[in-house]
Amino acid sequence: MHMIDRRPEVSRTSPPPRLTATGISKRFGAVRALYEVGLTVQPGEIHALCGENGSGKSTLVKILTGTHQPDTGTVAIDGRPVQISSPQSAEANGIAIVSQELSLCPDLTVLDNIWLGSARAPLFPRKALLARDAQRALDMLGASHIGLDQRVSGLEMGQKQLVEIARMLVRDARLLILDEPTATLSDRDIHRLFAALAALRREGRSVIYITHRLAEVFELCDSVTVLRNGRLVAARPAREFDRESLVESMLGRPLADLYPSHASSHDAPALVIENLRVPGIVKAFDLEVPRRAITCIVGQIGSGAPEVVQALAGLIYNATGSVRVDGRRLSLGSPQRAAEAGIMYVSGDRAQEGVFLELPVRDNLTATRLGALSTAGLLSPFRLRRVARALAAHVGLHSSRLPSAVAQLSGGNQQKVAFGRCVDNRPNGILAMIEPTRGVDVGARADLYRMMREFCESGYAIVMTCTDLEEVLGLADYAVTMFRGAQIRRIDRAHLSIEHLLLDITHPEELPTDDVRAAHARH
Amino acid sequence: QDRTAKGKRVAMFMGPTQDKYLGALSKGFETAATAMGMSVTVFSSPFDPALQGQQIDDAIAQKFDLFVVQTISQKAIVPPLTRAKAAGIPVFLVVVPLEASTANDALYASYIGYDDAKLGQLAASSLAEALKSAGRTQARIAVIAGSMAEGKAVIRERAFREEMTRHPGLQVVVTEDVKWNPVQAERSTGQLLARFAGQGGLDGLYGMNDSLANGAIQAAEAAGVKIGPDKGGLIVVGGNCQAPGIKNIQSGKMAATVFVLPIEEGRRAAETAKTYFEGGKVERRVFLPTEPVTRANLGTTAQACSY
Amino acid sequence: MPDIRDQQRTMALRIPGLPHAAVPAAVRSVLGLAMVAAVAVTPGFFSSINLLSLLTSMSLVGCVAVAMTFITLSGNIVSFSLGATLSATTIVLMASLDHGLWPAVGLALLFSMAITGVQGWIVGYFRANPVIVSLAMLSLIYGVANWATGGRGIYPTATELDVFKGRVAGLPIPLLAFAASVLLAQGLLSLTRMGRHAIMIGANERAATAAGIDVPGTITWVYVAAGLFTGIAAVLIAARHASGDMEHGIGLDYAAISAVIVGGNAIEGGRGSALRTAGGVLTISIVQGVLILWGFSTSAQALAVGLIVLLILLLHGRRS
Amino acid sequence: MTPISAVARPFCVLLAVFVAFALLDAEQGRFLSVATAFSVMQLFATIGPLALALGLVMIAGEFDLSIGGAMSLAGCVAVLLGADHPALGIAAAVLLGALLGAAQAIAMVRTGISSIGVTLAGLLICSGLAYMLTGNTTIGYDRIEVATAVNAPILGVLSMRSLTAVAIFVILGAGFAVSRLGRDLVATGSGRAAARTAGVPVDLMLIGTFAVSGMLVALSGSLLSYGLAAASPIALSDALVPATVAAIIGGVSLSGGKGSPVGIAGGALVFCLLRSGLISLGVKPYLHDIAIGGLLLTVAFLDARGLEASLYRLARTGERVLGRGTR
Ligand SMILES: Nc1ncnc2c1ncn2[C@@H]1O[C@H](COP(=O)(O)OP(=O)(O)OP(=O)(O)O)[C@@H](O)[C@H]1O
Ligand SMILES: Nc1ncnc2c1ncn2[C@@H]1O[C@H](COP(=O)(O)OP(=O)(O)OP(=O)(O)O)[C@@H](O)[C@H]1O
Ligand SMILES: [Mg+2]
Ligand SMILES: [Mg+2]
Repeated sequence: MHMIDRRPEVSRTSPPPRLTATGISKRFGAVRALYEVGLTVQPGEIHALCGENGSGKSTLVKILTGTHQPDTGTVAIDGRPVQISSPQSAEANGIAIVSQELSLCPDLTVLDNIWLGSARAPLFPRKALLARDAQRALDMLGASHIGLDQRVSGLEMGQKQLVEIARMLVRDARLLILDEPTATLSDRDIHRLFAALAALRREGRSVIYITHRLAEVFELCDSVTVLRNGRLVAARPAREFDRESLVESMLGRPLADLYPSHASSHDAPALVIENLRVPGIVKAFDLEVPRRAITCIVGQIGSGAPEVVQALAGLIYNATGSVRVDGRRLSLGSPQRAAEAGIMYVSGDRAQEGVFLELPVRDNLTATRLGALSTAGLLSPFRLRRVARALAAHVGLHSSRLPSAVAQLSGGNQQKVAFGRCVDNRPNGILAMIEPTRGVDVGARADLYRMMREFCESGYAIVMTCTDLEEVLGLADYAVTMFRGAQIRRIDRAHLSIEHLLLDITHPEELPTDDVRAAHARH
Repeated sequence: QDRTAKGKRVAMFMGPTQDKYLGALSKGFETAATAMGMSVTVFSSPFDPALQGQQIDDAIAQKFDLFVVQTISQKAIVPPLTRAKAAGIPVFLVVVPLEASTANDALYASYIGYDDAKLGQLAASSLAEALKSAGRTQARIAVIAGSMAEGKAVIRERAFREEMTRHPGLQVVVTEDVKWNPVQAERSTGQLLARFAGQGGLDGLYGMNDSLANGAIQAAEAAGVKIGPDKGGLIVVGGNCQAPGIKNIQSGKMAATVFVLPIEEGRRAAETAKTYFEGGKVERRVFLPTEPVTRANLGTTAQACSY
Repeated sequence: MPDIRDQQRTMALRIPGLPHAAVPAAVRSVLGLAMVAAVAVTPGFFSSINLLSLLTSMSLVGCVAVAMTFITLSGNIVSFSLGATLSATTIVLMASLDHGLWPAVGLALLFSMAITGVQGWIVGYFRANPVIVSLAMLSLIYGVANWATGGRGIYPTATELDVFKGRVAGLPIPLLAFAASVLLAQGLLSLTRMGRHAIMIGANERAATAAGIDVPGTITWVYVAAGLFTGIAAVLIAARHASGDMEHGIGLDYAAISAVIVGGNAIEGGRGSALRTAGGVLTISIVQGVLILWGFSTSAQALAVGLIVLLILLLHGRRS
Repeated sequence: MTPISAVARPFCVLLAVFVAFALLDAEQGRFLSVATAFSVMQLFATIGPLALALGLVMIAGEFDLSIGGAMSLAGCVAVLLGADHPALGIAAAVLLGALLGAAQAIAMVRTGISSIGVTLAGLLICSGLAYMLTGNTTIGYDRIEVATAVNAPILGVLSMRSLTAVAIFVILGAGFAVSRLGRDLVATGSGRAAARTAGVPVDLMLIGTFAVSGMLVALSGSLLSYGLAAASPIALSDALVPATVAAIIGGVSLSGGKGSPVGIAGGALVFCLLRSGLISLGVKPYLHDIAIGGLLLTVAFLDARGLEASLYRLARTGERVLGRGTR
């Protein structure tokens, strides 16, 4: 996809490894997150860290950056053993991280955020000096359009990620860690990021790169370490892997079929959207969503795709337009009315708006249907229990999990809970989803895809946003592309191709000739 | 100087006027003083000495002719009163006087109000009498007091205890500070009853005003303690002759209360102010007459008391 | 308050050699035993006088604590205006006694529910900060009450309210009212749709919104429920003191919050129950009772309650 | 780092309140006088540091219920220990304040429990200690000359007490604006976990903030006690509501990450001007409560998260109703 030059082969004998971590173990209560894991990163290499959700990737890098303390194990930087007791001491050792959970403070400016927490910023800083370095870092990422005095709360998701990466650059770290940095980046920004990382590699810096997008591993990385269930399963140069072998070593088994087969016949539209508008973002959006099919709205950050789905779910108070569910008009702006009309919302952002982490699985599963399950506002605990058990079975959760808090489940299982509470609410519901597989590993994804297909077969309509084009290709019956709030076109399954999608969502005719366009032209 | 009260501006500084006593007092003063041609501004503060000091400072700057002050804190009022004196503004105190000392006496022209020592003493003698007529020669007595940090409650309590020393066999065993709050009075009394139950129980109780006494009675009834002169019963006296007190005396739940009349206190303060403005001599302490209120004289006092 | 979810530090106290999750249970058992022991060696604790007065005074605070539980559980932390609401309600009750006992009680409860309901409406529909709204209401209630009553309490001579002072089957009516309130509250919280929605909102408001739960309506309802239980406390207190007075509710807010915390409810909301609050109320009362029987002054009680609150907080830590 | 508009708001309100009072006063000279200015500054001397103490804690995303208790405890300590050397009394009180604040913050960061709970415990413990320390009586401070000195007018409108408050604001305001700490504080309140990952020593920031806040409260409490020549276990002055009102008008948000000392100074001035203004106009006391409550409610509305959505819905409903009416 992107044209990045490979690191020239250098002899590995001369300098000591940039990072040597050995025998790292870490428990969280009963969970053994890491068991005797080792990791070696050479100077001037980009090192991929792969593994399913919950395999311990984030835990490992959080140990390297002082957020967690290991139970056992040692860390050496450039051959020198070090103790990393805090984020500050990580910085002192030349380690910087862009963590999976963004770590920007919305109330501060870009400049302040870039220097936030840096030991290199003096107690009484001189703004001009800081601004110079910060600007240089942004320029390097091709993000000069982000103003240093802008407040971070006003930035888009992708811009935030770039600020985060810029923060890492100004710290002048020798070991940079990026934990799923591309999950929210637009294609163009990913390209810039890759270019920047390549430049850093040329300077002899090392990068640990965590991603679930396997294509990136092969495109960018020099070597790969694979974790599974907190254990080290492989550490080899990237060229010794191919897609299948990498997936297999992550899962511990070959991946049969990630995507289920497509729907054969589609019904009349369940949802008719006309002239949907969200002030400031979405301009005149029209769509017919057929029953028994999966419709993907595809667009990059800022395209307005998630806003369309949120508006359907009633979460955007000032959305306007005409939406009909099975012919009945739905007035927008109220999640309850949307729910009553049968539109169920599933978000990939589980912790924030997906599930109730502290409540038991049982309560989560019944959360959206208390109205239906109550008589004159009164509930029967037995009935709730019964319904929860049935729902758990429906989405493939073991009933022994019902009393435990959702926080104790893996990401994939949490997403099943989020599914479970939406389905079956009415026989012919509509699932409105945003990135339903965000942060879900390959194994659990297959389950979710299969489940979505089953729902469709039983009469549901699914409308979802998705930024992973491979997923769109594998899953969608129809795709709608969006660019900067405008709808580009609707494509049906037969005409779907990555190239078309890419072209649409980056809309090259509106862009000046830049390297993104050049990159696309080569496809 | 024109020797007339007409047109004089008086500032009155009170605690929270939603308090029944303070409300009646300030109303009494305002009505009387206005009728005499003075103009009255009432500053009220929620038992906040700092705010009261501030109010006095503001009023000094506005050059009032006279201050009438209910001191919220007898100690914290000294600096503001010193400033008032420096500004030449005369001060009348109501509700509670400053502790007697040459330095303090110089700070105010007159105290108009009841003598809390007398009130405490009358409560004690009424209680003693009630106990004796119930045949109790040995008695344990509790005091449910207003705020004991300083002020009226302290004076009353001291006088109450002193009077009780004159009655051998009657012993004040405990004072609970409930900060004039009847709900707290109920809770504390309940706890006291339990605490002394093992030692033969309490015989007498002095609630510093009738609301506190009433709270105490509620606690006793809730705990199954008898009220009244019968054997084992708790004999209660109150103070300030308030509506609940009169009701309790009528129903035999209280032996006595002590007569005070805030409206009268306000009126007398206004009269004294008039005298002062007209150049007459003003007593340093104008004590209003008081007497115990029992069933015997309820007929003559009940009407006045239900403020 | 910000959602400062912090995955690393969940459990507060650590005891070497004890598994993480067992610490609260262990400490709680030790505390329970200590309390039983203290009660056992305290002379006079089981005297009927002590028990009756302890249970009665506990019940009055208890109803307010139950009210506070609704607010805390639904994620609205605390309301500092329940005491003032209670006071104002006693005044309304007393002022309307002329219309007969039950109409007056009904009116008082409606009044109390309306006052807190307005608060809930502002918090729910506008998503205004609950603590600030409660402070604003506190000032407004005092201001308006003083204006409306001319700054005076109300002391009618009527005796109708005395029915709330008696006993039924040897048990004081306040205790029965408290017990009924706890049961009713627990029923509302766990057996009604609104109650469960309230807990979900407390656990994660955004998720609740996304799930199509009527967040504003539920929060309004939560405050109305809080008003109901505050109103019940107001009726009991007004009956006992035969007066309506803005002083009656002073200090009750803090006592209620203390009870909610000591009961082990999560102050951030989403976890807890009315039963827990009842436990908290009972614990505090017992400790106070023991202290008094040993002759400690009332000021020592404040210190003791402070220390218990701290201990319980340390024990439970943040959301686990 | 704080947008100008947020800082400007309290000062706009200040101007509005000032103009309103000046008009109400209608040239009777009750409000527009040096004496009122002095009075405002005297109140500011008490409320200002309290508001700043609470405000800093709120910027860090926490709350402090204990300020009233800590204030009266500090006053008692200062008066008890400062009989011979007033400075010694203040130093002891301030030290105690710092320790109390730090201890509460340590309890929070070590266990991750919320500040409302911890500071509620702190409040109860402080007032319990104050009662024990004083034996439940108001203690007088015999050195009337000190009382006079701390409140004596300087340049007409200031006093030693208010100058101290102003100095505190200048020092902390400047420190907040130019040093890294201000940003770290905002970050601590704005996104705790994010700040921690970014390398901000969040726990230290919290402990430091609570310690500084405790010092401010103690300083305000002990100077107030000296000025009144008394200390009492019952707080000498209502603290929590005024401090909250001042901080919130000053642009601090209860959800943290917003506000600055300059804004808080503005908010405190609004509160003091309002209260002194109402006193000087001789307005009935219940109107003070209503004014404060109304102001607080207004700010609560303005800062409400759902205000925009509610107004939008209201407008839509209005449109529909009107539209039907004309049809
Ligand atoms: N703070 C924590 N407390 C308890 N368990 C934790 C904590 N952090 C991680 N875990 C658990 O440790 C295991 C490893 O988690 P980790 O976050 O390292 O996985 P990951 O490989 O980064 O997954 P993902 O791809 O979803 O980001 C999981 O079972 C996770 O639930
Ligand atoms: N964040 C967390 N905090 C505490 N415990 C966790 C956390 N995440 C996972 N666990 C625990 O880690 C273990 C593994 O969890 P996970 O849900 O990943 O299991 P799993 O192997 O994927 O199960 P399943 O076969 O049902 O998919 C469980 O015991 C779970 O309770
Ligand atoms: Mg991870
Ligand atoms: Mg799993």
